[in-house]
Amino acid sequence: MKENQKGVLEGKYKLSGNQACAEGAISAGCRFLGYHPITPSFEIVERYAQRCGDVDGVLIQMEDEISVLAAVLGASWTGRKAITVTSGPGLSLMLEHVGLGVMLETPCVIVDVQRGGPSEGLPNSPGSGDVMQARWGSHGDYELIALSPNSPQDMFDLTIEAFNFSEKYRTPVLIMADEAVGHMTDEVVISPPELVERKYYRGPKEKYLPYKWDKDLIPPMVDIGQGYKFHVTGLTHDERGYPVMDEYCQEWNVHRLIDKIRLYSDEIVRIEEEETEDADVVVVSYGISSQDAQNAVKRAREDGIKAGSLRLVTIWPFPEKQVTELARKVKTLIVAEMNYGQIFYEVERCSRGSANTVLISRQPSQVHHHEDILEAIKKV
Amino acid sequence: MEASKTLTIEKEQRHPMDELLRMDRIPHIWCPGCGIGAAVSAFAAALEKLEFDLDKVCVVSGIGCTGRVAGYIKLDSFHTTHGRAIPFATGIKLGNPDLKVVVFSGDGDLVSIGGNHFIHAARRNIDMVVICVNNFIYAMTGGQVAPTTPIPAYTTTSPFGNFEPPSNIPRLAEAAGAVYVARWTALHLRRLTESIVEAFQRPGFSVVEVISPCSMYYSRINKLGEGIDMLRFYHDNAIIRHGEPTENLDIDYQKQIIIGRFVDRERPTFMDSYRKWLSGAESISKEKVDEKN
Amino acid sequence: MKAEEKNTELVVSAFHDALERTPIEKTRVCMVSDIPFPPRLIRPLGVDFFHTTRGRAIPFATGMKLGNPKLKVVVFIGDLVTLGGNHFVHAGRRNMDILIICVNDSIYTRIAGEELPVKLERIRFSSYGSFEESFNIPHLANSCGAVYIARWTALHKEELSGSISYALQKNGFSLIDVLSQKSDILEFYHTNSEVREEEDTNNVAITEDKKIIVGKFIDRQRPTFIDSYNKQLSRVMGDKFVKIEV
Amino acid sequence: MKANPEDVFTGVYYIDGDVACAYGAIAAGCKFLAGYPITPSTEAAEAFVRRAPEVGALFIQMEDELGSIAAVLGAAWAGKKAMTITSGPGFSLMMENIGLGAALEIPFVIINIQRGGPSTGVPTRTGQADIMQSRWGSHGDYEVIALSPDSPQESFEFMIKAFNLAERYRCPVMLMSDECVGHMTEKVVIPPASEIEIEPRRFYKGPKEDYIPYKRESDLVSPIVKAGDGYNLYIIGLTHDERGYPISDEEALKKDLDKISTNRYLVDKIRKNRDDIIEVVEDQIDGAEVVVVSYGITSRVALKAIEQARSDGIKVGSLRLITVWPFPEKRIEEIAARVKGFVVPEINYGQVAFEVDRCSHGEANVILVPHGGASVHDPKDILGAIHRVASEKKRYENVIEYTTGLEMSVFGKRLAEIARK
Repeated sequence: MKENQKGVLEGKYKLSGNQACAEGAISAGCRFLGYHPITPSFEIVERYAQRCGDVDGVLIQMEDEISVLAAVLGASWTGRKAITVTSGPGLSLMLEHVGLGVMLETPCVIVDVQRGGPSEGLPNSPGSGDVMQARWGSHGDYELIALSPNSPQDMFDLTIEAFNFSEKYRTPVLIMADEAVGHMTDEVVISPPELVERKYYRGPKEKYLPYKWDKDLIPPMVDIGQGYKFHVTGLTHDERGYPVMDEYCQEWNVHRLIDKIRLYSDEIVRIEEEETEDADVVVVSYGISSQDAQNAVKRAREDGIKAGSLRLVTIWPFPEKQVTELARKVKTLIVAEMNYGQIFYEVERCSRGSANTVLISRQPSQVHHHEDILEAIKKV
Repeated sequence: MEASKTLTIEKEQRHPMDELLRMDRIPHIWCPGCGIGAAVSAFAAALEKLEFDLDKVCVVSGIGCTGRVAGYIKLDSFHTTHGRAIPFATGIKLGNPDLKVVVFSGDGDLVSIGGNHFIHAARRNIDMVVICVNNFIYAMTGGQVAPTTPIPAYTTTSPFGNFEPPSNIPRLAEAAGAVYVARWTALHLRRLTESIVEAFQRPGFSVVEVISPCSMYYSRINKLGEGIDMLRFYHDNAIIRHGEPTENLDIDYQKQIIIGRFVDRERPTFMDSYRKWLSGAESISKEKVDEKN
Repeated sequence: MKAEEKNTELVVSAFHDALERTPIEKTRVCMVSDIPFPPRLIRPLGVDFFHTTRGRAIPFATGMKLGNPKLKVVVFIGDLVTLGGNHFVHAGRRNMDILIICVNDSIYTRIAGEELPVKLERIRFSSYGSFEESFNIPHLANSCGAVYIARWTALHKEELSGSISYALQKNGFSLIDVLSQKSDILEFYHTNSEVREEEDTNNVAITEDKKIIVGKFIDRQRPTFIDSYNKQLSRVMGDKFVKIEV
Repeated sequence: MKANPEDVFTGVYYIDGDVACAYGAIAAGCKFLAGYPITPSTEAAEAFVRRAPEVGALFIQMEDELGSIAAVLGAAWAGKKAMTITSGPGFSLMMENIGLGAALEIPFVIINIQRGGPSTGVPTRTGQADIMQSRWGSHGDYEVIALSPDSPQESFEFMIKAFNLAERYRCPVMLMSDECVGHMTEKVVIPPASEIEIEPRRFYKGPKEDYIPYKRESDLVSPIVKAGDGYNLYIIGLTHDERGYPISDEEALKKDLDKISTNRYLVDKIRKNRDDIIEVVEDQIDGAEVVVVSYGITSRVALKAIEQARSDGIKVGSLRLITVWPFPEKRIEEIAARVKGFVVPEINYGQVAFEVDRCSHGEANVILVPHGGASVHDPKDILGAIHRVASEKKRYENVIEYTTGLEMSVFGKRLAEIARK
């Protein structure tokens, strides 16, 4: 891989979540950032801009979010790790190219610092209204990976994790942060990261087929300008990358795109369980809400209630097995999220009727209050 | 001795284009009488002239008939989403500035849905060559009105004749800041080839418009005959005027078409100004970060 | 993009004066914008106000005008040539009958050899990232066929409201490029500007070496979208065609 | 209110689904179409533009899909019934402004003639993979209504239904057709205007000065006015209160957004009126041991499998979704308690199937019969799935993906087995 560790920081720093994300990208070897300014994600760009001189990074402000993601995909094919940062409205504009990224199997990372929605919503308030969009936003059927940080340190670690996933599975990876995490300042430990290198094709040039996948369902990649003279297209394609318009090719192509994530969900999924062993009621949460959930659980335990907390670090692929198993053990699952029910539906589905599910849809004003969760716990 | 002999024979048998085309995908999808093939061969001829390292040349196309070009040219080639060929190519160019990037697409793709990217890439003066095949219509989707359709040409979505003034691609390119702008027809192959060569040699955003017959939709719906008749029409009505002010380049329905090289100037490319800015920008070294704590 | 940041009050008040001095029913005027103007600014105007997504004000206005051709649609737009560039170019080509007031918050640190006396944080991220050349908006508008093009700073109060009032009564795609920034920056623009009527739009790019050229650059006639629509269809369909009344 | 006779091309036609959509829209009183060419939806726009001038309707081909949808929103505020027509990729581009439409509670209709995806996919062949996107595609919380026709005749009828629902609930309504239905040519009967019910726009009747843009009536929907009628409207895409005034972030952080903003209503006005909106077609549900849940073109393919299964002696019921969104949760719940399981064939790798699984609360098995698109199912696969559910003893942990003949013919064995190696 081209990335060099020149200019990469090490040690403890006081950073906001957004700055930590930029540092994470730099540590992960990301050397291309495309963006279009949008609150509340902008500090990531500022930080990267101040640092890209040190690390020979490329930074470009495109005319809109549509072109941003297109440029990021292009850059990724030149062998650079590439990232873009945005918020809800920007993500809505990027959707078409999320699809292209999936179809071309292009590694890249998209950071969505979520704000209140819908439409322009509340630019400077946190929200979790885009988590279903992250999974279903682009047309056609596809699977991708989405992670949800809940602290600046997490923002740093998960950014690196995201790059590793995107290289390993050749797919766009989303980081579904929110305004609260992005603007929260805390101490961040920057240590030399474990990086997954891009899987390059090693065989003879003339034999290279862009989409001839190995047993692990992931095809090896090459960079532009190496003389492979390959062709890739957003149309449904065969292993040569040439368009073929029939259901056999479509099945060959898309079914694998889906399965290359679904079949590896066990390796991808990461959750944090706290005191769930003997719990009657467990609070399921992610992102900023998970901090309050964990506090609420502690308080509940003090009051002698058998409460536990399940934090989803990976949102997509959804931790189905884990939730199903948990549901069997407990009476009630409380889902705390900052929207009117999105992940809640997934939890409801996976609990398969063996535990009843309760939704607390929270408001920006309640971000740092865990009483409401506590109440809910007490109620059940 | 034997070897060299067979080699020479192969040389004779080999068509000069074979190197540059994906022969395993021929026959192509373009209709008889279409001008895109001509544009492609001009492009190939230009590449041969330029003697580039072909490994370092990369073609990006959008969607549409011309969008399929990327699929037939044997270089690193990308067939992207509708209208987004230019930003995709921008990413490639910035990701690896040693590459020569070509955007090969149609009028609808570049000027209609891709119009914003077109003017902004020109403003930034990203170093790339844009070859825009203009056939006055959306052919891939079956002949809808395009922003280049002359008044009052008939199309399937202007069944009562088009009434929207067509856009003037060279003028738009110039106003937005392109450094090299030329227009030829599918008939003027030699000059077109020269223009593509020049476009490659200019650092910056170069646009070459290729007026092309659409025998299947544009000329059929408007009863203008076969592709060959369109070429004949170009022959009789195309006037070469180098350096013509771009505001005079509007194309009226079946009237004269002014072709030639209109703009050829110098501006700092995006990469130039970016490097300048980077060297000037005060970046946070580690110490500074520590101070921040 | 916050409305306050750009000192938009001046532009809106100029629009207010224009409305006052123009013989036009206020209720027929619709204001479409991608800038979230606060109600306190808009209410006194007595017009309908619509805030859209970034850069999409022009197509929104296009639909509104075609939905009810009797309306006079005025677009206040900040993202004219960033997200909205394509819509701008094509609305101009169609000569859609709307008036664009470009609330232009670009920051120019050097004009006519003079340095901007104001210290700015984040200067690097002013509209396009500082190292990129910005558009010559009047020239771009001219190249895509606008029928009326003028530029003023928000401090040219009289001229600005005069321009707006004139454009309100003109049919076709009109553009007024208004330099609007925090008052101190605006002051600098104003003192370093120079009025040149009918100037060739080729020369009005804002560069480091010359003063900001303001004034009315273009004023011409072209059939609007609806005119050409009516003309063409009645020519082809005859009396079967239901004309669009303006 | 009855349809305007001039808008209804009464008669018997032999047309395809796209054209039927256009005629349906015109009959419903649609006077504005902004579109952009995209296979396979273009025929609808072509049909509309050919008839538009006769009925005083207007078509504009915008520069891109973003422009189209924005123009539609503008035209709707100007008082016209407006719509746009597109397919997958265009649909993705429209998402941001669909969110705006939902937030401003603008009545408008989007026709999505689905094709094989993702990305450019197979433009000329069918697919059903935009179903979840139609519900979740834009950022933030909102609810929409989505209908799914299975024939040209229904394409015509559902267009009228779509416009009526849009006007009734002031929300985006989507007609999720697909390439098969869109390009399928069949007999379409267009009834006389007197037989077509049209929901008029809910215009505000009271005195001008008392008008409050988002003041709800009993059904949580607020009446609307036209731009340019002197109401001095203030409409903003930011989170707003009843008056339409923006709510500052500071306020949002202090107060309870549910109470001060309209956000809550964007979802509630649909969820609370669910029962009036939801429509399903049921067949022999009572006493059935297996129920096939299908929508769009797939429901027609499923018919054959269902007949076959019945002649094999299995009690099969059929539940066809007319409204895919809002989803008929209650009904599925009731049925789940009584049957062995559901078979859900759809031309994607599991979207509605997961919804069915959710609503059955582990009480019934759910087998998904997937299909990548570019063609429709082989009824054999659906039949096989029905047999499997009927004979199933154990309870599944999750939605089971049926291994179709297509998968076997392409991969030789299940993709999962290949990957496990």
